[in-house]
Amino acid sequence: MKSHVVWGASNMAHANVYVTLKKDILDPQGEAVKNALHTLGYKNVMDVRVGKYIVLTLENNSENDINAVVEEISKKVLSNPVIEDFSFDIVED
Amino acid sequence: MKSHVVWGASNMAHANVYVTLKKDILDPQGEAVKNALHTLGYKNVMDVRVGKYIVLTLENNSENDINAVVEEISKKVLSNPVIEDFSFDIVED
Amino acid sequence: MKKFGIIVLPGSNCDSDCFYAVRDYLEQDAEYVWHEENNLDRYDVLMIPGGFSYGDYLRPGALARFSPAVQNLVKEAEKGKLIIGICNGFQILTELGLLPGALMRNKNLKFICKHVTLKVEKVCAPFTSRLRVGQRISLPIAHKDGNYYASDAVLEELNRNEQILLRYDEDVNGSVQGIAAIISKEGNVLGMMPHPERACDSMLGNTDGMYIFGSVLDYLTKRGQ
Amino acid sequence: MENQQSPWKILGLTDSEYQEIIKGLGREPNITELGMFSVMWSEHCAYKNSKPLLKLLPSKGPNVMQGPGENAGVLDIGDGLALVMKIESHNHPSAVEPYQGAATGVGGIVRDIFAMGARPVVLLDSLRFGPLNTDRTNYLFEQIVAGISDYGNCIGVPTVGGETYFANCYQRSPLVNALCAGIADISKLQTGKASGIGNPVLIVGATTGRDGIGGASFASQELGENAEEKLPSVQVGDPFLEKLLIEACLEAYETGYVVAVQDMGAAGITSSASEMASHGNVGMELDLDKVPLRAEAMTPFEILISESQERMLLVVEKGKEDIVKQIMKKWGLRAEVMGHITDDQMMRIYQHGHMVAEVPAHLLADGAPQYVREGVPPKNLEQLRVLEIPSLALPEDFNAAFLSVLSAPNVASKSWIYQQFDHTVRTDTVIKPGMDAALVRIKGKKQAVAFTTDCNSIYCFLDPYEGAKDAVVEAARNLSMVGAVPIGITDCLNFGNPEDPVVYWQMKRCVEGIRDACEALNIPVISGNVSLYNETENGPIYPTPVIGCAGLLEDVSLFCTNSFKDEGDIIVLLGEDKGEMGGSEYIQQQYGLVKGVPPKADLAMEGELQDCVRTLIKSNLIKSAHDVSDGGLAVCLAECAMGGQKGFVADIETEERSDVALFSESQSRCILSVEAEALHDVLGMASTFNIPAHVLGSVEGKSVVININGREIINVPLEECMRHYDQGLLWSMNGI
Ligand SMILES: Nc1ncnc2c1ncn2[C@@H]1O[C@H](COP(=O)(O)OP(=O)(O)O)[C@@H](O)[C@H]1O
Ligand SMILES: [Mg+2]
Repeated sequence: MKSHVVWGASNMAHANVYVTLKKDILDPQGEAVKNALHTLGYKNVMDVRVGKYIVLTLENNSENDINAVVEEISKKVLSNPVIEDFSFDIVED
Repeated sequence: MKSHVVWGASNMAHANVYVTLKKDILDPQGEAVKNALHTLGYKNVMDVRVGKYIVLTLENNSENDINAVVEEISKKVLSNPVIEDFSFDIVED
Repeated sequence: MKKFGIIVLPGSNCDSDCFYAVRDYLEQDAEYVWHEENNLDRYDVLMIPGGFSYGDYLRPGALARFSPAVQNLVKEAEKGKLIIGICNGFQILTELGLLPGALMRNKNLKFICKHVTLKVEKVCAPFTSRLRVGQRISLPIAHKDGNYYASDAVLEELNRNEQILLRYDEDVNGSVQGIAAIISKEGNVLGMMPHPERACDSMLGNTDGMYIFGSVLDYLTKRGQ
Repeated sequence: MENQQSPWKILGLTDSEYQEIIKGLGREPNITELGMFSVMWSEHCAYKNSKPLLKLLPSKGPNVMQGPGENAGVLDIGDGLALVMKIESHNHPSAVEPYQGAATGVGGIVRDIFAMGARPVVLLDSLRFGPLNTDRTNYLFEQIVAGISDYGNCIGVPTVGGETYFANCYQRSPLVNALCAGIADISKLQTGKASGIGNPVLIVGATTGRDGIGGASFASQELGENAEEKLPSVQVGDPFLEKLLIEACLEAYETGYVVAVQDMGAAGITSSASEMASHGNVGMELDLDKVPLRAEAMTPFEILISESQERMLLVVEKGKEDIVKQIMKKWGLRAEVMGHITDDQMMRIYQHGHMVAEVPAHLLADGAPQYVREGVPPKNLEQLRVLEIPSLALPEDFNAAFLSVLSAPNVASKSWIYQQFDHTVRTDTVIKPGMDAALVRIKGKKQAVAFTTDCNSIYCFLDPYEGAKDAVVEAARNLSMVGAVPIGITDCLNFGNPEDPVVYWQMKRCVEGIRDACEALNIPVISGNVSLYNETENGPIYPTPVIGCAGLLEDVSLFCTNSFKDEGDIIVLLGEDKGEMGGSEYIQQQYGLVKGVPPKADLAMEGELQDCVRTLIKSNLIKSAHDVSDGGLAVCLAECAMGGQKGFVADIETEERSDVALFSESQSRCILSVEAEALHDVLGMASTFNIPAHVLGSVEGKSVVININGREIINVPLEECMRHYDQGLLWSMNGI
């Protein structure tokens, strides 16, 4: 974690959040893509799952633990725990 | 690249494809999410972009160069080159 | 006169349809409730109408659930007040956790606007007392994300507690067990994908929606006595 | 730079247009000014090639409150209410990015309607594609439908109708025309005429980015080497923002402080600001620093012509801007004062404290030169119009021939499309898609309004004059079939390159056809749109003058639909077959030909027929009415039967070949169903109007049965008909 610095490009961070449907939930969109791929001749595609890829740009200051913030946002807003899982990684500039 | 082996878990590969809107293209969804996050008090979120995260499970056999296949699929089917970019990585089991 | 509060969220678009259904066909008081409203005391019934609150961005209902009025609705629900979520309203109630499960993209991935036949599964005081078990009614649907999902455990519970009110006669959108409408365990919160408010006027060719609204009125009137 | 062309040419202006600009300004324009002229003097904004033709169209009538010239046309529909209507094309954007192109097409036309002070209440869409079952066409088709669906559904405006055709010429030039209509209190109507010296100008809604800037010709100059990557970025629609904008603007009008409004469409700020100033005979000073931007380092030129969606320009009473801003804020929208009205009719644009452009508003908005061109008919026209019916072999199996017409994508049910459109939201849709016209009530009022769009472009290809006439009479007829009186037209003229004399000739003849039909039927044209240059190296599209028509039904309880109602009802044909097979669906399906002389509408007879049907509906004498159009009498009868899930037996007496009797597409005909007791009165009414009437048979059984001169020619179970009609579109998509 960086210490608090003055605004500038250097104290921005990016969080890549990946939201996926839970494993045992049918994914109609993935199914449709898979069928389309088979029709196009890509027979070796066995499964397709479509999820979300969300990129957050955050101001990275010492007041917040950026990991905790992203975790909270992902859990509360970006995913629905009934049907989805999430994971994320953080890239600091 | 592995050589052709008999069917089994070991010759499956996963491709993670990330599809994002091109930089200059408006992302209304990302905007709305950003505004919601601000309302919820996450003021340090400066930008949000929402893209797709697609996981392909492929049978990995020597006949196909898996990198080339995933590249082709991403370009032709999973993304719309007029407004989207993509990238991917491949995880072999 | 009973007072129905209709919550207006940014992007709601069936708010006025609900308003007219209550005012002109049920002949009760209808009032719009702005999404920033904190006091929901004065309403006998609260409705979350259909539409695309916050554009349905991220997931339908995902952003709407944080609105002050919607947050306050949770407290009202806990007090036993009648809550009705229609279409987007149903989606919001599941996102909120007031109703179990989730509404996913329709199986055919497309928006579907048509009349569907529904089978009455359970007759209960606040919402379906004017119907008979097994009766078929017809209501319009208009949604892209009406594919109801719940885990096996939750489904088992829904069935055991008789929380499923309506099922689709045919598989229209992929909903598990054909579920079209459910109530909360306590029985005062209703979520349904079909639109009863679009089926109250004979000029539009269908008045089956009045079964639902009429049942609500019967309940409120009886309780008021 | 290898391109040594002059800057105005690169921007699409001719040498003589450039000279006009110099003359108007009294000096050479700077690059920003030149850019502004290039967009404002483009065909799209200035109608350079079409204005002289459009002047031919009748635009006056007792109900017309606003003809062409404003954001949309306005009709008085009684009881203090106005109907506001306009159609617009989004063909080129949809060809590049079908989903966003179609979506933003819907967004744009909706803004035109609420800019007039009306609440948008219906959408219709008129679509043209190449034949299905190529990857590209299926993709365009699905994406365009999805784009309309997602945008229209989200904003809560029901899509109640439209039309969809498939032909080779649209393969790479699909057409997407969207029509929107709204209802306003007459006292609340808004205008686009800026007024009030010193009044502030507000920009409201979305931020401004580099969306839809300039087109490729500009890019090649400005952007240099990496031009490929930096091609104009696609406009992306945000229907959620549009919904907020509708509600916020309507609420702002209620204050009475909004002096003028205009949506920002093509050519962005340049166009809305200069048109508002020019129409109001005032000037404007605008400060680009006040425009909320979304992209970095935007030049004045880019800000001025950006086509970012979901933005409006409002002129507000001085001192009241905070009240209006407050309303916008309540709806979560940004509103910034970006300038004010001046008294000298000049547009002055500032950035960073410097004036970057200074041009007369009139010159910019209304000063473009107009071109009257010479047209010539295509050389092969006479040859195309030859169709020797006797030389064509009769089908061996009439049932099969009939089913193949019924399942042809141009005829088959469009439910696959309109089920994706919310057509029941707002709870006013009395007649839903699938009938001749949609009917929409107005809560609390007795009257209702009906809508349709029509154009058979094959007819227009074979005879632009008659084809355009047919489009007008068919649109009017569709309204009459539900009981409504046609009261106004909005037209969308889709053509190829007007500099091609053949295309110009097609345009001219089409406009003349519309004019004559409108005059005969007494329907004014109150608004419209022109889309030219719809062509690829394979040539231009068929001339496609889409007619959107609105009708008024005085008493909403007296409407009629097209489906047979009860067993035993008598089937009556009004009108006369003239055996016109040119351009017909049957000739295309059975023989693969696009040939012949298309149906020629008898305008006097058409007017009488429509009047007759409306009177019958009003007098409650008939149970159903459906006009004969694509697919001819056989398809018309089958549609009545399928709609009501009732079979029928019909007998046709004719001297024509059987296939001609079944499938000819002669105009001015319709099928009625009538209770036996009412038959006498119905026939009497027909003769009062001088309309030929034939009793064909009765509603009975579960099959479609058509006898010709006593011999059974068609006998198909209703279920089989429905399977073909309902699945036809899907079968085509899947190559079945
Ligand atoms: N793209 C579309 N969107 C909505 N409705 C459509 C569309 N295409 C066709 N329809 C509907 O399908 C029905 C049949 O259309 P059409 O064959 O053009 O009718 P008609 O021959 O009476 O003009 C109409 O009710 C029309 O509104
Ligand atoms: Mg018709």
